[in-house]
Amino acid sequence: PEKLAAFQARIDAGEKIEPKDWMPLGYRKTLIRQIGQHAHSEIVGQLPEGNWITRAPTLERKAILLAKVQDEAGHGLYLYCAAETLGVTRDEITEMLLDGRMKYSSIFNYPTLTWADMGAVGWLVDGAAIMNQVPLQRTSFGPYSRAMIRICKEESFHQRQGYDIMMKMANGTPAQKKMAQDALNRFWYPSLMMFGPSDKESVHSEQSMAWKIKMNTNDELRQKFVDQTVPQAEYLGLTVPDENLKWNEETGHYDFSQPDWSEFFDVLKGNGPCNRERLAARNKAWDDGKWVRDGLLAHAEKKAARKVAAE
Amino acid sequence: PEKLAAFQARIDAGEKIEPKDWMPLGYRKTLIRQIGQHAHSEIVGQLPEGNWITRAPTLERKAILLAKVQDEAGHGLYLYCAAETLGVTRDEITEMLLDGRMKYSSIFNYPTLTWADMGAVGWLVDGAAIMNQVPLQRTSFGPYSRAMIRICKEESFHQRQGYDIMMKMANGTPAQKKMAQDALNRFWYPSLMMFGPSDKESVHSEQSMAWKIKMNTNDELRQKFVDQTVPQAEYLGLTVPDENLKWNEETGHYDFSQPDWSEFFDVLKGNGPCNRERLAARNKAWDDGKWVRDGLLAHAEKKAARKVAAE
Amino acid sequence: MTRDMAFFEFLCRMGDNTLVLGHRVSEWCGHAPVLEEDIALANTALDLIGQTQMWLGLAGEVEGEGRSADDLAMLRDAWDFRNVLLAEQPNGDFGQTMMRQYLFDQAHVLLLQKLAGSSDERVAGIAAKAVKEVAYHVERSRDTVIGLGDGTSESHRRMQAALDLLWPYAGEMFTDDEVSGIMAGEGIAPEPSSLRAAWDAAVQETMSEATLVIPDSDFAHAGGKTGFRHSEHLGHMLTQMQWLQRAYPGARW
Amino acid sequence: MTRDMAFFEFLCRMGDNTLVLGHRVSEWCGHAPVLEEDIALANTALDLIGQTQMWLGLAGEVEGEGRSADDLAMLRDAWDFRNVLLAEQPNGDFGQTMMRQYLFDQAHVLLLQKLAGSSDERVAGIAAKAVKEVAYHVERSRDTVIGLGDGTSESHRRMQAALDLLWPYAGEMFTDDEVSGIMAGEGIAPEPSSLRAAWDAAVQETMSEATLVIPDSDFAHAGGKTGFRHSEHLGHMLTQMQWLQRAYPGARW
Repeated sequence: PEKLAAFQARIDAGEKIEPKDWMPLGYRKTLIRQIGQHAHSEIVGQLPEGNWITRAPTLERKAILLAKVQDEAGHGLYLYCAAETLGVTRDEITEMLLDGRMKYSSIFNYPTLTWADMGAVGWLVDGAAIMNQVPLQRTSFGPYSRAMIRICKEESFHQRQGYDIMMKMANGTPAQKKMAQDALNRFWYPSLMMFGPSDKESVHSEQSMAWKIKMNTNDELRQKFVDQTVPQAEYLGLTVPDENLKWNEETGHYDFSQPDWSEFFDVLKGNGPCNRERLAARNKAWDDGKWVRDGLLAHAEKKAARKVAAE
Repeated sequence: PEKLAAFQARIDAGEKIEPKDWMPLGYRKTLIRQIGQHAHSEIVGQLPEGNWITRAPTLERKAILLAKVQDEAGHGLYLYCAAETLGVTRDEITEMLLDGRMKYSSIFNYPTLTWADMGAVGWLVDGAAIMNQVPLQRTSFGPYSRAMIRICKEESFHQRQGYDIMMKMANGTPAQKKMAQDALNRFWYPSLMMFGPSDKESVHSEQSMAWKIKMNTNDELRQKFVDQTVPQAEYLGLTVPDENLKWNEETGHYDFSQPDWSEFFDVLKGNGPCNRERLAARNKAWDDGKWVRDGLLAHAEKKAARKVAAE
Repeated sequence: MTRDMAFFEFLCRMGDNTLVLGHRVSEWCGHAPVLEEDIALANTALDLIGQTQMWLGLAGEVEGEGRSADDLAMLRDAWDFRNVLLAEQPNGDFGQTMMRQYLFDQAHVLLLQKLAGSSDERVAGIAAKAVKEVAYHVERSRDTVIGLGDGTSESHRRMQAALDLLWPYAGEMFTDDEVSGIMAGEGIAPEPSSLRAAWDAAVQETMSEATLVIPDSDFAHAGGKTGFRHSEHLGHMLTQMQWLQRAYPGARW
Repeated sequence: MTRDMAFFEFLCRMGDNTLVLGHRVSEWCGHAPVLEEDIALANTALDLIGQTQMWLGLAGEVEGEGRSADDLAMLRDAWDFRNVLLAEQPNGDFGQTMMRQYLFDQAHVLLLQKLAGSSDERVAGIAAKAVKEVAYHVERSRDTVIGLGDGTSESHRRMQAALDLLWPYAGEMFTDDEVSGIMAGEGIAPEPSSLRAAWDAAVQETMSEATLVIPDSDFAHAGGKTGFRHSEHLGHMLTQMQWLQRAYPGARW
């Protein structure tokens, strides 16, 4: 309890906790879960966008999309490294993803159906992700905080690229404009869900906030996202699919409809439109890749042995 | 030797040999090889056309192509049945196809690259096949002869459909006409190869002709095919890719260039453009289907056993 | 929504189901586990494509904007398709293909039996022709599901996996909405929900003969027949299906 | 054949190789055996697509009919593609992909080194930029081929199978023809056959380190770089690659 108090004092003083420092078991576990989920989200998040790489409309768009998906894999890598400093290996948490013990962001269980979805994912999904992640640059755990700083920089670049795609579509042919509107219709509510259920129903929130693992409440961030995104949609000439959406002079915020939380819990349970495909794709990659990992490892060992023998 | 003479006499008299009749071992073996190869050709022949079923340009064309490929599978079935009357099971000769002991027509080792190839395959490949097959309706082995009668009827229908596709293409847009010409360029020589090497180099021919398993020489049939096909190409407004092609008043036939026989032997050896893909596709179908065949067999046995138990 | 708009939607649902499922089945051509299956699958695909010509042909007629069945099949993008998600699911192994086929055929035959008595003569005519074909499809797919479910332990395992996988896609065939309400009101087509009990009974019987267990969940994916949210599979299918018409616009084939 | 026609053909060969191989590599996105490979493959694809923009951009310039790199990539049908057959071969397993990559990279780097001294400045400029990227590609693909060839017995078996499978597609990279003759005559590009010895030596060394045996046959498939006869795989690739441009002609993205 003394240690705990000292630990909390460090956090309150704005100090960073580093991997070799003492930390409470709950802090460590919560961080592993949170960083792991975030890493898995980057990895699974490659799939919905990867789905359009082979159909990108121009060479430049194809290159941009490839670079983006590559960045996401890179983010996964930083985050797995951050998680590893907490004493869990990449293979261990990967297996937890693959057998369903660990989650990834539910947004990636929605399909990408048109090219405009590449815009909507960048604009809305990355936009919501950034909203979640910017405060985490100030999180108490050093490696996580540093990873977030690096990631946020790239993410905001991705978001601008996504918005640029939407802009092209919204100002394009009638079919393109329809595609853009359709993408917004499909991704709006799932994006709102990315901030998690309302604070009243959210578990663990208080402790995580005290530990500066969580920096804002879900509802705060969601409101911020809506306030930021609605004018962007207007600028694009697109309609947010919410009849109740309107500016509230009194609060200085937009009033908006909550997403369908029963859908959210369905998706969490595994019943999202693509849960099965996403996990199947990652499991297949892992299983099919076993001989490669084994082969490269065996070669590295042979090489090391030969080197020792030669010395 | 007496039996042999009597057997030959029956053939010379135009009688049909039936499965239960005595026949020389060589006759049986040659027939199994020939019917088996023919059956395999129908089966493998589904693949190049099957390649375009999912890309057929209209619903009607898709239906026609499906029906055609279905007919080919049906022809395979008749022919396997005819082979079975000679004492070899379908599974046995299928395995000989799959491990390379038995061949199929080399023409199916060429790829189908545009929709016009669906026309060229029907017009040229089926055309050459019919040229080979029509005389075989009079072959000495009863089941084979009867199978050929049925098959020839359907094949000539397919050939007309193929020619109809070519006609549409040749009279279509410039791109379509170019496609048609390109298909003719690629399929002309491989079609000429379908009759086999020149008679001088062809093995077993004499005995097979005496047994009425082979009815005409390769060169006769090839000439007949050229004579029939060249005017059809002219009618389509397409150019046969042979600078030496010209009508010979004296012989009453077209003079034409021989195909590149070294290519023919390359393809026979397994080096055709698609040998590997075709055999791999059939092997995969067979291997992937094992559990299905086993499952259905097990069910049939259970059902039979239950029936016996109930009686 | 006007009657004609609903009628057009309904006809697209019919025709897109047969088009998309027919396409999937045709992917098997030359690759089936046994020759008789190759023939049977090609035959099923052929029937479904034939039915597509009729349904989408009538859809174009009802729409009245001069679109032919081919135009509707080849020139709409994914969002305009109205097939149920079940129809666009990938083939998987042969067991998955036959399970998808049976679940669909069983609903299809029940629907077509009702449609044969439609107040719209054209619908009744198409249904009367199609129901004969589909009665054969369901007989065959049912037999195969039973044979493989009650076959070896491996075939049983695979069929149970196929059923578990596809079950959440079955429910969409029986949901009612504004379109189906208008159709039912006009006597053109029954409410899908009205077919559920007969389907449940038939499927229950088949699965029990097949020694397979129907999953305990009634969760049902949606978004196909309204077009709101297809799966990613449909778009990939269209790149193939529509290639020539897209690459050579206006050409005649 | 005029010089410009040959030049255009040559540039299409360069750009179609990188386009088609880049497309194949990009198919791995999100599916590689290990995260570092996902990143490396995406990086290779990215480089190849970047090179495509330069080669096909110059091709359009040389052709002088106003076609952009995108027009050439997205609006030609299979027969107009000039990539070698090796580039369009399917990915297969990871070993097959890396073997294809190594056989290609090794020839690519030798060619680009020569092209950096091309008599055409624009060609020399593109090559100078690309050769740095490709030097890294070949280093990586070579290491992977060696690592997996000299890894476990399974990885060895798979790599030998990949080499046996792909070997007959290597020879096409070194055949001379009218186009290459004109290019060599103009000092724009070397005769492909002139690169063979260096390639053979490098490949021999790599395979021997990888404990793999080069097949004894010198049979070589042809028809890709002349466009006479591609494989069936290319057409399927184009249905995806060109889908949006075909479905929405004239739209800007």
